[in-house]
Amino acid sequence: MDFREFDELASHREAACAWVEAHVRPEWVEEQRRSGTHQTAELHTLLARDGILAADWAPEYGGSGVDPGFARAVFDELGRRGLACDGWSTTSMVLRTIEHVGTEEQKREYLPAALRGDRLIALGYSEPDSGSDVAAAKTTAVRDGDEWVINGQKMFTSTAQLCSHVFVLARTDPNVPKHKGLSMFLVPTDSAGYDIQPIHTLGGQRTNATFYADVRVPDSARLGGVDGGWGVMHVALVHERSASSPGSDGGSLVRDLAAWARTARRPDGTTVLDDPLAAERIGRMAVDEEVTRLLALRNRWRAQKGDLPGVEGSMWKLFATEAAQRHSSNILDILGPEGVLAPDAAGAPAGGRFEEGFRAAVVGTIYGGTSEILREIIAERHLGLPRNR
Amino acid sequence: MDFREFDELASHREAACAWVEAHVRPEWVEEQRRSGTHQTAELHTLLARDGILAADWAPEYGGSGVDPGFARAVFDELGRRGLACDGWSTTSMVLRTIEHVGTEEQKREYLPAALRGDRLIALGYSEPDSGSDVAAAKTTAVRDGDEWVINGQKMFTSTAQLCSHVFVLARTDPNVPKHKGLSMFLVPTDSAGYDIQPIHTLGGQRTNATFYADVRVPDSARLGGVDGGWGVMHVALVHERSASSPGSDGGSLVRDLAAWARTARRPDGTTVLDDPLAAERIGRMAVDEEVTRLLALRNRWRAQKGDLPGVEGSMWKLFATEAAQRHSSNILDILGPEGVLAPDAAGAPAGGRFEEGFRAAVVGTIYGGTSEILREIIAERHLGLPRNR
Amino acid sequence: MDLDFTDDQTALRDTLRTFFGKESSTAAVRAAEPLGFDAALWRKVVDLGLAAIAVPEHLGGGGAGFVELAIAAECLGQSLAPVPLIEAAVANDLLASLSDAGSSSSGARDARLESLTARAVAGELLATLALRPATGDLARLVPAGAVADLVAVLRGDELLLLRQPDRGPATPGGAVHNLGALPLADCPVDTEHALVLARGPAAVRAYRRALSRWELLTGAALFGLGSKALGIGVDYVMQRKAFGVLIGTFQTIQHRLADNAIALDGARLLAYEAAWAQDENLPTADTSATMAFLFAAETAFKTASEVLHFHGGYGYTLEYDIQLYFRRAKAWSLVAGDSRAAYARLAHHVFGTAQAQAPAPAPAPAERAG
Amino acid sequence: MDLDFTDDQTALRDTLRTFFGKESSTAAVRAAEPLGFDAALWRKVVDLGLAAIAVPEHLGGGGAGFVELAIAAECLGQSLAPVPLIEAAVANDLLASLSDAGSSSSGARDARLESLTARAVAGELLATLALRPATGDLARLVPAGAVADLVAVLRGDELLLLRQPDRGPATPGGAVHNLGALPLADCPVDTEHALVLARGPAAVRAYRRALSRWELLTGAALFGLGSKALGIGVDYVMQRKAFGVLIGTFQTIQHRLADNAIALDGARLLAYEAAWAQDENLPTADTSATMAFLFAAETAFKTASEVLHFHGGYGYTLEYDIQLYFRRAKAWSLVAGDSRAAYARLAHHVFGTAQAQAPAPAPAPAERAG
Repeated sequence: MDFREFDELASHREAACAWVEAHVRPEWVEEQRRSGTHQTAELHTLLARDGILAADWAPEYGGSGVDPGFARAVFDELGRRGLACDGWSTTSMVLRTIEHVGTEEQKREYLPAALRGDRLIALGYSEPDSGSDVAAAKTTAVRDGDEWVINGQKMFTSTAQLCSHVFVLARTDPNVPKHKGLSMFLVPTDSAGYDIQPIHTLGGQRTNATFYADVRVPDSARLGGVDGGWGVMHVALVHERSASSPGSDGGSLVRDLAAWARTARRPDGTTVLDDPLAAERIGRMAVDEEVTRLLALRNRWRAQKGDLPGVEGSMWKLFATEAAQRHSSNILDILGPEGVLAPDAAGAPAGGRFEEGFRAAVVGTIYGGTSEILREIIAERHLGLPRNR
Repeated sequence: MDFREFDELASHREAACAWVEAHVRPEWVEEQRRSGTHQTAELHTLLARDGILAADWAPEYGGSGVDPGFARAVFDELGRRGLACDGWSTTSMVLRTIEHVGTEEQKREYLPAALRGDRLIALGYSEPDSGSDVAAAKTTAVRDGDEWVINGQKMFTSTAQLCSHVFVLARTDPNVPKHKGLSMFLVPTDSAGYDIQPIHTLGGQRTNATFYADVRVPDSARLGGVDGGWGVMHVALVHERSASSPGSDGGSLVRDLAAWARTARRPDGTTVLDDPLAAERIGRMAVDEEVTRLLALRNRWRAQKGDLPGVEGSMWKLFATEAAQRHSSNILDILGPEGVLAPDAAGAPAGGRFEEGFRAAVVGTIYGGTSEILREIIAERHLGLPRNR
Repeated sequence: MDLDFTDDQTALRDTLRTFFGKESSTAAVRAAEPLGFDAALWRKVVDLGLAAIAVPEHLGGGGAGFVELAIAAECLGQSLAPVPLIEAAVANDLLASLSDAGSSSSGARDARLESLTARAVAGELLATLALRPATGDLARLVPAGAVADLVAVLRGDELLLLRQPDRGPATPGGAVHNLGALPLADCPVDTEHALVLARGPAAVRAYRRALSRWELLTGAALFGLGSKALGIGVDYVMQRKAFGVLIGTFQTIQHRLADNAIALDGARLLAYEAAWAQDENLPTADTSATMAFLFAAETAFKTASEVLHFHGGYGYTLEYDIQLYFRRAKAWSLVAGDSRAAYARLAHHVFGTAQAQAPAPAPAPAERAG
Repeated sequence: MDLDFTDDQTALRDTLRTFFGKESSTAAVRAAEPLGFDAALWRKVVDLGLAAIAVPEHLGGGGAGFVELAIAAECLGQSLAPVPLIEAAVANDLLASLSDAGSSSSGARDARLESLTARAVAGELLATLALRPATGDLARLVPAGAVADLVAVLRGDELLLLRQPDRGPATPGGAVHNLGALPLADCPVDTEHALVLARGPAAVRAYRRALSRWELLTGAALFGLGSKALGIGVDYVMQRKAFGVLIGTFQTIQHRLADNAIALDGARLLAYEAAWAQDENLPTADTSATMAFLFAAETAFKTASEVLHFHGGYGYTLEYDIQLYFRRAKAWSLVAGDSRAAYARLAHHVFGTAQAQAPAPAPAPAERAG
């Protein structure tokens, strides 16, 4: 057994820091917070230019040969500094899906362009009437010669305002059981009939509703077989639920809290960490974070061996997001009254990062499969319990 | 609003203590623990002799005119001293049910005798294959002239080893939906064909399996209408789930823990209660206990107004038993290694009462309706959510 | 024993539920963000006499009690009404009792206190209470501090009344943006111009009693908040479908809503017991208040969190109302500090020795590290 | 990174799973109650060399490491084997390392220590470790104290080895009846006849390291216990029907079992990471061990409790096996003290300043009040 993380990460940390120092502008963090758009175009261009986006890809599709460890270290470091790359996250999930199920033409069309930074792809699964029950999608795609005509609405199409494409789940056969009549399409956002409306969230992020009125795409925009969309989306979901690397959540709130608790002093001169009631919770959070890290490590190890960590990915996602909610709430309690202060309030601990984290943690147990759906997956596939619907 | 408990209880406390001092022998507690039979015949005789059993009943059925407040105070005081009267608890539930649904003859047959101490009645609902789904009972009662012939097996017929009767749920019509073909019978335990086997439990109590092989009872042993057993049992269950009086659980483990924590000293001379990590849990438990007390108070208030506190009773039972499980576990943690010591181990805190309480608390969420059944009742009847089976 | 409201109390509840339901729609609640104060609604609340309902009649108040105030707080909580009714009521009660005690017992009437009390009770001035003793020359994060004319605060063993000439309902100031959209502000303690309300043990006692009353009323408000959140949840799961059925048929949703329903009933009983105990002047009144507050806080937050979760992605959008409840469930309780420490103090009050029961004001805040 | 066992480790696990499954049936576990010690099984465990598997070969041990010991502990936990393998392994490791250090570095060989170590490693003597420093002349509630010949205990800043001539596997004594059916006993500290293993900081360091190793192995055992309890639960809900369906179809049961399954996977990863960290001598080894222990303890207890509950009334009977797991899940962890205090100490070790990381042995027990 060997629980050592990729050694590359440690050895690349210094280089990654240097890259980030050299290229990242601090005001991007504020801009992401202000706009709610957790993707910065200039940063993306730089990541593409230096081959960081393309680090872990085969050369024939645009792979840069940059060390994947360095690339991970860069994203890790960006996360630590509060810079998200949400648009790239969804894009890379879709790229991995294209790699798995796409045609050679599709790989050549999408992969190199995306790795060059010229494509961003948003996820278009959820609809107003279908979230967890994503297979109940009502958006339709009807074949018309060599084209498909798409009609419907998608919800929570995050970062779509910056994307070149939406990865749309659409019904191509209404006359079969719901899972069997779906197909996936890569819909360009400059298509006629496509529209977008912003949705603002509790965590401060902006997401979108996207609308499809007789949007026409060529058959080559279809990823995977006709009516084979459920399987294709499953591949993408597995990538979503296991797309973890340490610090990719923007760093550890618990570590930040501990730093605060180690130095913040009570009137009697003791530190907050000296308060057993604070320390006990911090200790508990540290254990949860280690479990989260190990479950993520297992996903990466599985991926390294060439497996798709389906059940394990669900376990990680469920544990990590529920722990994050417990932690973000406990953290505010430990902070006391100052815990309520928002990022733009004077005197907010850690610049309001905890208050913001508390609001943002809410969505963790919803996006990419609710906790309930994940428990069902684990009950059925891991424990062999009977399907209960 | 007035949250004052029956004033009688306070004013009767002294008299109740005096009665208990005068009559109760300390070795009964040890005897109940050793035997697992939580009912003491000599005590029962005394309670009957002094009219305490019959305190809250109409004179025509044997009511003694003794002040119900005094009677409650006596049971409360017995509980505080660790003496249970489980056989009388089930008996009084059944007596209340007889009062609600029995014929005048049945009232005259069972009530005075029971209030004189000459009858104890065990509950015979559960079966090997039906616990929560009690309506699935397979025990049958077939009419034969003016008699019924009962065949089957009951599980968890607690205190039956001391009882004159078992209150048996039996199927009288197998050809209708399960709830609609049940009837209730008072089966004498000296009937031919009746048998009993002890079952030993984690909490140290003895319960029983009881067996019915062609047991014959007269039609007058039937309580409520033919095939009307479900409604009759519902009345009894409501009484079970709301049969609360303060301290009737044998006193407050939390109060005992607090007493321990106030005096037990750490090596540095501070008390355990000075440990914030202990105090925090004790404070939390104190709140839970107050909620439990108030939910019980509400049941009594409802009963006082003549209502059957159905949903409220379920709420109390669910909250009280789940809180007791949390508490009994937390208490052991606070005690530390000494928490594992059993009642007969030297140096066990409070004579092992906490360790025993931990084991005994387990059954709370099972008997008289599992927590899951109670949540369903609350979801459907209180919140109006749809039936989910 | 009588767990029912009196007829008058029932009428009050019906009136206030209608009033707040109408005047404090969620649209109005949103419109009052981020300050969290609706001046027009506050005027109406004052005109109804709610902030002085528990002040004795001879001091210009309504002569009712804390059960009536708890009813008002519950209705406020249900509608998230952006008015500092609880703070004002507690501060008015504190001023009235000190003013009354001064004029009746010592005979040494303090005309300034009497005048300020009269104006606060009449609704001309908005008074509030700092929930933590002042540190240095600052009372940190005072509820309603951004809109109050008067702030009662403990400093050392002096209970002070600060006049905030630069602030008040008409001229809010110093507000800090916060999770709960509460009109919190730091209030400078200008000891030269402050009125000393009491000194020594009497000051600490009066302050602690006021804190208890704030706790019980906030407990009632959090119960109201939680009960409304539960109602929103029940409505939502009875209309939203997934997998072809109402999500309200799913066992896990049913069970969690049922748990919340029980806890809310417990929170309600605790809050009204605490209010009754205040009105009856029972020795348990303070511990009852703390219990009511802590249990309601946990229950409201758990209920609002779970109901938000049952909304799926919609729960995360600002467009749906549940986020308004979720944020306040956390913030309303947090302004009084870490609940864990409060539970530990409670254990000492309920079970501790006399020594451990010595007055211990709520802990002062940790200084920020940087 | 390689999260798989080596082939040898896999073979060891298969062997031990079979061994303990066969030799420690639940009938055998019951038969060993209340003492909690099966002398015949202990003999077999000794003959397999398990208690000395991590002791260097040149001292007569197996020359393997803590990953192998963790495998043994996991299998022991699954079968609730009534043998003090963990205590003996930790004590043997402690004796071996001190004996080795003595003979190699100072040159001043302690013949008595060497002899006792050799006999313990050979399985002639059963050694154990007191989990708390001695108070006065007593080591309280020592695991395996009722059946051990040798007890290592910290007293002040001396690490002592006690010889218990009146006790041992063949002549158990002083056992106190307890929840987990563990052979616990109070062990008198006879300083005159005790062997001083180490003094000063070195003693505290050695003791703490031994405690950490006990924690990690007990964590592995608790993971084994929990995983077996989960298996019992899955089997039960797949055969028991209620309301006409398998209870394993109920959503709440599925979800709770799923949560336990995840936590158990986490507990497993933590335990083996901690074992690996010990073998690699990493600076994080001690905090890893504490994490593994605490998380496994909570997970095992939660799993066993819930599975017991899913058994309905049968879960409460002594006849069903789940109660065996439930009782031990609580007791195995509790002998090391209140987990809350351990979490607080952990926070200091992980996040504290160097000052806060000064050695702080586990807290001594509260004296009983009466």
